[in-house]
Amino acid sequence: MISIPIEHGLYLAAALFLLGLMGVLVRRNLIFMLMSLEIMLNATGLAFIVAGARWGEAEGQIFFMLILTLAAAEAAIGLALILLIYRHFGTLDADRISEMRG
Amino acid sequence: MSLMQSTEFWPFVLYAGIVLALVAGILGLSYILGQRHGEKATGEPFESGIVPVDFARLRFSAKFYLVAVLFVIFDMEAVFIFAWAVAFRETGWIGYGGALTFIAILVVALIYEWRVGALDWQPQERKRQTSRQL
Amino acid sequence: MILIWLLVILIVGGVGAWVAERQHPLWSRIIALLALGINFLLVAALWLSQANPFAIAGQGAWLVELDWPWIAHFGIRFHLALDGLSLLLVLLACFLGLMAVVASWTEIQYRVGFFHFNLLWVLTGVIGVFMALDLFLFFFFWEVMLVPMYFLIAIWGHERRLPAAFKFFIFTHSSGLMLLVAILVLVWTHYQHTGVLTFDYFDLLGASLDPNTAFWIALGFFIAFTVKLPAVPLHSWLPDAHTQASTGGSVILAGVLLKTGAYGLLRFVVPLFPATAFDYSPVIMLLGVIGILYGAVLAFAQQDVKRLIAYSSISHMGFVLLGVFAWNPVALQGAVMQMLAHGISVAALFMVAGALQERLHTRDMGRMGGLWSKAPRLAAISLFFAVAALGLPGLANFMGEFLVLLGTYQVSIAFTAAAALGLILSVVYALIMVQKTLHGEAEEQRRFADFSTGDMAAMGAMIFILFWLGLYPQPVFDMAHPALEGLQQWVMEPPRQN
Amino acid sequence: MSDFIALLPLLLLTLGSLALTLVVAFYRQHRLTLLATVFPLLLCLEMIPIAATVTPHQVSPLLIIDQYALFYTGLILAAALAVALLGYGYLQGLGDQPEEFYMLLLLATLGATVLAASNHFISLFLGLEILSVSLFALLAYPRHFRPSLEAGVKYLILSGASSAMLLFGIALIYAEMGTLEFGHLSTLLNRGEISSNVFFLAGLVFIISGLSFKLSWVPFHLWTPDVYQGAPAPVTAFLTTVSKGAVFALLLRFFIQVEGDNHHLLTVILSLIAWLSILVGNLLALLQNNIKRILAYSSIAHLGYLLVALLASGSLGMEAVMFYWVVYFIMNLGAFGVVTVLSSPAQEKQNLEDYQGLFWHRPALAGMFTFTLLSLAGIPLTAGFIGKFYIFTASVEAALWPLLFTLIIGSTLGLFYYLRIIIALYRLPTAEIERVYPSTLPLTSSLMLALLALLLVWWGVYPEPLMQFIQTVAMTLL
Amino acid sequence: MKTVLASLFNILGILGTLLTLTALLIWIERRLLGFWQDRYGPNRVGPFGILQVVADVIKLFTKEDWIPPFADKGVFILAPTVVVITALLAFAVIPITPDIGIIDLNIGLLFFLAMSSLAVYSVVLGGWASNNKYSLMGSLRAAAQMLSYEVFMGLSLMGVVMLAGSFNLREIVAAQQGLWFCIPQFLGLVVFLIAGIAEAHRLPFDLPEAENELVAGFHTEYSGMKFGLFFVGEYLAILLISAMIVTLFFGGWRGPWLPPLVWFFIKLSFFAFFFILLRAALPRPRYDQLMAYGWKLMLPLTLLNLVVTGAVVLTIEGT
Repeated sequence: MISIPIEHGLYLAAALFLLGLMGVLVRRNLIFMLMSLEIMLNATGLAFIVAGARWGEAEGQIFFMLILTLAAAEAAIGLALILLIYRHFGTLDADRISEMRG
Repeated sequence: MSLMQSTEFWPFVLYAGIVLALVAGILGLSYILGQRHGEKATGEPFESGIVPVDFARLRFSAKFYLVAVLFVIFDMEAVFIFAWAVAFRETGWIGYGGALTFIAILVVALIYEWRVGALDWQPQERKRQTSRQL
Repeated sequence: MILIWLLVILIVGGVGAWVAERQHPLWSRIIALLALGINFLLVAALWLSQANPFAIAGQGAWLVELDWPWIAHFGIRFHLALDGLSLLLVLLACFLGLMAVVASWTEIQYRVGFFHFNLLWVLTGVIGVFMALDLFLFFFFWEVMLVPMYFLIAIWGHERRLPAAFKFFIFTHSSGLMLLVAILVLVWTHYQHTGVLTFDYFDLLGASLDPNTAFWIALGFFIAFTVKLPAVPLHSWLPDAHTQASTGGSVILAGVLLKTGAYGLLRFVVPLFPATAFDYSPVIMLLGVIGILYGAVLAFAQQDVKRLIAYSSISHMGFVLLGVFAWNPVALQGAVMQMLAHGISVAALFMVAGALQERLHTRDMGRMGGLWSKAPRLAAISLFFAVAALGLPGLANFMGEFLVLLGTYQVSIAFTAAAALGLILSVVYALIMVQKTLHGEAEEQRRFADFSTGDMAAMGAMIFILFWLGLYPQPVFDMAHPALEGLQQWVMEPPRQN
Repeated sequence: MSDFIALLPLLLLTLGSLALTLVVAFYRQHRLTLLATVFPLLLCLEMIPIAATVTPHQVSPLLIIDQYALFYTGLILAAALAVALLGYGYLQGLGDQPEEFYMLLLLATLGATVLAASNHFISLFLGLEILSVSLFALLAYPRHFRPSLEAGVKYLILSGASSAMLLFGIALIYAEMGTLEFGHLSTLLNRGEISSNVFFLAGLVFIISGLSFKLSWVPFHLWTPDVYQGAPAPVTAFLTTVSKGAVFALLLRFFIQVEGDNHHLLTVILSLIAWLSILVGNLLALLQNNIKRILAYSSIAHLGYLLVALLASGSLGMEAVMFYWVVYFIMNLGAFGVVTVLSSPAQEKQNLEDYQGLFWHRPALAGMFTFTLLSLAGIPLTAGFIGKFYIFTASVEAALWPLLFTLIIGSTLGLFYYLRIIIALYRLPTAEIERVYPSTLPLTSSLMLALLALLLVWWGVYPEPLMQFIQTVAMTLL
Repeated sequence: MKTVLASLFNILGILGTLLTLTALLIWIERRLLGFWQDRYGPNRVGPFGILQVVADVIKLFTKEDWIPPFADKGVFILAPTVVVITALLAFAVIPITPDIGIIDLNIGLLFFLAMSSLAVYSVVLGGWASNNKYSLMGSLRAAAQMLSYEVFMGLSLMGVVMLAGSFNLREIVAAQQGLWFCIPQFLGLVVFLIAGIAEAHRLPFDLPEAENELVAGFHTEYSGMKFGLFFVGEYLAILLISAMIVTLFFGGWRGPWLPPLVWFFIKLSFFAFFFILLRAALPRPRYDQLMAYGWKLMLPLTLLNLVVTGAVVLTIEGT
C-alpha cells in the first residue's frame, strides 16, 4: 500500500476542521451551521483514522464509529429542533431567531 | 476449489470507469437521437391533466422526518452490531453479553417508539388510550 | 458556658421575635427586650460577681473562657473569652440594643418581627466579635453582622436607603475579604514556621513574621478595621448609612458597630504586628487627626441633622484611633472611655434626631427650630447630649477625649494640638445644632408630642451613665486595666517619642 | 465480580433508565414516572457505599471507580434527584407529555456519572456526549415555547462545535502519544521527551478549549446567558450543576494525571481563563435584569473561583474544589429551584420585577432564596462562605496572589448583583404580583428546597464532618 | 495469478452479461406475467417477441429528451444514473465463480450495503428535482420505505457474517462448503428477501410508484432514456438481490456435477423468476402496513435472529 505521512493526514483533517469551524461561525442559516458541524466532526473522525493508522491500532477506528454515532444523534436532534424552529419562527436565520438579549 | 485471491484494485477502477462511460453514453445518445417538441403544455408539470395549483414544495407529514431520524439512529446502531458480528468469535461470551445488552437496549427503544406511536402510519390513528393525568 | 448563652439567647430571641409577629407585633418587641435584657443582666452579673467588682486588678485578664473544637481540619476552634475590655463593650452593645428597641417602639410599624430579628442578629455578630479569640471565628462574626445590618438599612431606612445600604455592604464586605486574606496569610505563615495550623489568637500572637509580610498582613487587618471605624479615606459609606438608617439602625450602627473596628485595632492590629504598627503609627495617628478635623468641619457644614451627627462620629472615632496608636496606658484608657462615651452619646443623639424626624417628618435643620417652646423635655435632652458630645467636663466624653489627648501628648505634641483644635470645632457644630433646632421661631405652630415617660426613662438611663462615667470612671478603668495591660505586654518596643 | 460491585451505581442507573422508558411506554402517567425516576436514583445512591468497598477499581481501561469518582457520582445523583423533584410541579404546567423529561434526565445523569468515572478518552467522549445530547433535548423540552427552542439550538450548535474541538484535541494527542488512557499518557509524559511537541500542546489546548466551553469559562462563555435564560428552569438547574460538575471532575482528574501544574503553558492559560472568568462573569452580571441571566454570569464567575482552586492544586486545592462543588450544587439547585417552583413552562418567572416583594407573600421561599444568594455571595453562616474560605485558604497556601486579588474583586462585585436580587425580594410588592404566583407549591418541591436550605446552614456552621470526608476522598486521588 | 487479459475479459464479460440479462429479464417478465395472467405478452417482434426489448430501447432513444423547465436540471439528469451505476458497481464484489469476479474486497458485503444505500439518493433526488407533486410524494414514500427496510437488511445479513466470520463474499461462499446458509440462516434469508424487494421497490412493495395513486411516483416527469435508466435500474436491482441471495444463502456457485457458472445462473434465474412470480401473485399492501411490517415485525425478527445465532454458534463451538 502507498503510505502517506501522518502529518499530511492531520493537516487535511485540520483544514477540514477549520472549514467546518468557519462555517459554524460565519454561516447564519441553521441548516448550514449544522452541516458545518458535521464537517467538523468528520474532520476529527479523519484525524482519528490517521492517528489509528499510525499506531496500527483499532482504537482510532472505534473512536471514528463513536464519532459517527454522535454525529447521527446530533443531526437527529438538530434537525428536529430546526423543524420546530422553522414552525415557530418562520425562518432559519440564526440572527433572527436570537430573541434573547441581556 | 481455488479462491481468486486478487486484491488488485485496478480492475474495479476500470470497471467503474466503463460503467460511468456507459451511462454517460446512453444519456448522450438519447440526447442526440431524441426529438424536440415545443407545444403549449410541454413545460407544465404533469398533474393528470389538471392545471397545477401552487408549487410542488408542499409541507409533508413530519412522519417522514421521523423515519429519517429513526433510520439514522438505528443504522448507526447497526454499525456496532456489524463490528461485533465480524469479531464475535474472538470476543466470545463476554462480547456476546455486551451485544446482548446492546440489542436489549435497542429493543427497549424500539418498544418505546412503538408504544409512543412513532411507527404508526395510519392517518386517523386512534388516540392512545393511556391516561395522561396531570 | 455563659458566653455561649449570650449568643444563643440573641439568636433564639431573634427567631422568636420573627415568629411572634404572627400573634402580635408587640410580642416581637417584648421578646427582643427580654433577650437583650437577660443578656445585659448576665454580663452585668458577671462583672459584679467578681470578688471586688470595683478593684478588679490582679486577677488575670480573662474572666470567662470557652474553647470548643469546631473545624479541626483547619485548626479552627470555637474559642470565646471575655476580659474587661470585651465585657465593657458587650455591656455597651446590650445596653444600646435595648435603647434601639425602645427607639423603634413607635417608629417601626412595618414587619416588626423581621426588624427585631435583624436587630438581634446584628448584636449577635457584634457580641461574637467582641468575644471571639479564634481569628476565623472572629471573621465569621464580623461578617455575620453585615447582612442583618444591611436589611435594617435597606428595608426600614429612609428615602435613599437602598444606595446607602449597598454602599455599607460593599465597603464592609470587601474590606472584610481583605481581612480574611490577611488572616489566612498570617495563619499560613505561622503554619510554615511552626507546623501548627491554628487560628487561635494566643498562638498567633507570637508569630514571627518578616517585616515585609507583616506589613501586608497588617495592612489587611488595618483596612478592614478602619473601614468600620471609620478613618478618613475609607469613611464615605458612613454618612449615608447613618443618615438613611432608621433610628434603631442608626443607634446600633453608630453606637455599636463602629466600636468593632476600634476593638479590632486594639485587640489585633497592634498586638499582632507591634513593630509594623509602630513603624507606621505616625501616619496612622495623622489619619486620626485628619479624621477629627475633617469630621468636625464637615459636621459643621451639614443641614441634615442625622448627617451632622454622623460626621461628628467620624470626628470622635478619630480620637479612638489616635488613642490606640499612641499606645500608652493613659491613651488606651482614654480610647476605651471614648468608645463607651461616644457609643452612648451618639446613640442618644440619633434617638433625639429620630424623635424629631418622627414628629416633623424632616431632618433638615433649616426647617426645625423653636423646639423649646413646643417640646421642652425633648429640647432639654437634646441640649444635654449636644453638650455631652462637645465634651463638657464632667461628662464621659470629656473624660475620654481628655485622656486620649493626655496620652498623645507623651508621643506627639503636634498631634495633640491639632486634635485639640478638633475639640473646639466640635463646640461650634454642636452649638449650631442646638441653635438651629431648639431656638428660633417655630416654623409650624402645630404642637406635637413631647417625649413620653418611656422615652424619658431610656434617656435618663443614658444621662446617668454619661454622668457616672464622667464623674466616677474608676470602675471602668479598673475593669479595662488588666485587659489593656495584657495587650501591652505583647508590644515589644514602646512608641517612639518625638 | 468486583467489577460488578464497582459498577453497581452505573449499572443500576442504566437499568433504571431503561425501566423508566418501558414504564413511560406502557403507563404514561406523570406521578408514576416521577416515582420510577426517583427510585433508581435512590437505589444508586444506596449502592455507592457498597461500591466504595472495592475502590479503587479499574473496570476495563475505560472506567475507574475510586472514591473520587463515587464522590462525584453521589453528588450528581443527588442533584438529579433534586431536579426531578423540583421539576415535577413545573412540568405539570407543560400540558402534554412531561414524562420523557425524566427519561432524558436519567440519561443525562448517566452520562455525567460516566464522565466522573472515566479514565480514558473514549469513556470521556461517551459520557460527555450522552450528557450533551440528552441536554439538547432537555433544553428544548417545552417545544412550543420559543425561548426553549432557541436555547436548545444554540447549545446544540455551540456544544457540538466544542465537542468537535475536544475530539480534535484528543485525536492530536492520540496521534502523538498513541494512547487514549490517562494513566498511560502520564507515564509517557513522565519520560519527558514528548511534552513539548507541537501536536501534543495543540491537542492539550484544544481539549482545554472544548472543556472550557462546557464549563462556560471566558472566553467560551458566550452561550451561557442565552441558554440559561431560554432553558426551562429545572433544566437550567441541571445544566449548571450536573453538567458542569461532571466535566470539572473529569478535567481535574485529567489535570492531575498529566500533571498539569508542570506544564507552564497550561497553567498560564488556565490562570488567564480564571482571571477572565471571574472578572467578566461578575461584571456582566451587573448589567442584567433577568435572574436567570444573572445566575448564568454568576455561575461563570463561580467556575472561575473553582479554577483558582484547581490551580492551587495540592491536597488543599483538591479539597477546596470538592467542597466548593458540594456547596455550588446546593446553592445553584436552591436558586434555580426557587425559580422553578415559581415558574411554569409558559411563564418563566425570571425578571427581577417578578420577584419584587416575594418576601411579603412567601416569606419562607424568599428567605430560602435570600439564604441561597447570600451563600452564593459567600457570606458567613452559609456553606458558600466556607467554600470560599476553602478556596482562599488553598490559594494562600499556593501563593496565587494575583488570582487571590481577583477573587476578592470578584466577590465584591458579586455582592452588587446578589444584593440587587435580595433587595427586590424585600421591596414592597406591586399589585399584580399576588395573582401570578402559583397558589401552592407541590410537597416534593417544598421539602427539597427546605432540605437544601438546611444543608446550606448545616455545612455553613459545622462543616467539619464534610471536610473530613472530602479529605479522605482527596487523599485517594493524589 | 491472473493475467491482465483475464481481468479485462472478466470485466467486459460481466458487464455485457448483466446488460443482456437485464434485457432478457424484461422480456421474460412480460412473457411470464402474460402466461400467468392467461394472455400472450409481447409476441410480435422477433421470435416469441424476444426482440421487443430492442424495439423498446430504440423507441426510448428516439423519444424526446425532455428536461422540464421547472426542474433542477443537474440533479434531474443525475438521479436516474445513480440507480444504474450503484447497481452495476455492486456487482463488482460478487464472486460469480471461483475465477469470475471483478474484485475481491474483504469488505465486500459492506460495499454492497453501501451501494444499495446510495440507491436511495436516486429516488429522492429524482423526485425532488422533478418539482412535481406526485414525484415528490413518491420519492418521499420511497425514501421512507427504503430507509426503513435498509435498517434490517444489513442486520439480517449479520447472521451470515457471524457464521462465516468475514465480510468477504468469497470467504462467505467458501464457508458454505458443508451447509448452505439458507438452512441455519433461514430467518435471515426471509428477511433479506423481503428487504431486498422493498429496496428495489418491486411489486408488491412498489408503493413509491403506485400508478393508481401517484401516477408514476418519483419518475412521473421522466421520459425517454432517463426513464429507461430507472427502468433498467429496477431490473438490475432484481438481478443484484438475486445474486446476493445466491451468494450469501445458497452457496454461490456451489453445486454438484455442473460447472460453477451454470449453477450460479440456475440459482440466479430461480430467484429472478421468483421475484416475477411475487409480482404476479401478491397484492400491494397499504403504505402504513408496509411501514409497520418493517419496523414492528422484521426488525425484531432480525435482532432475534442475531441473538439466537450468536448463542447457538458459541454454544456449539464451545468458545
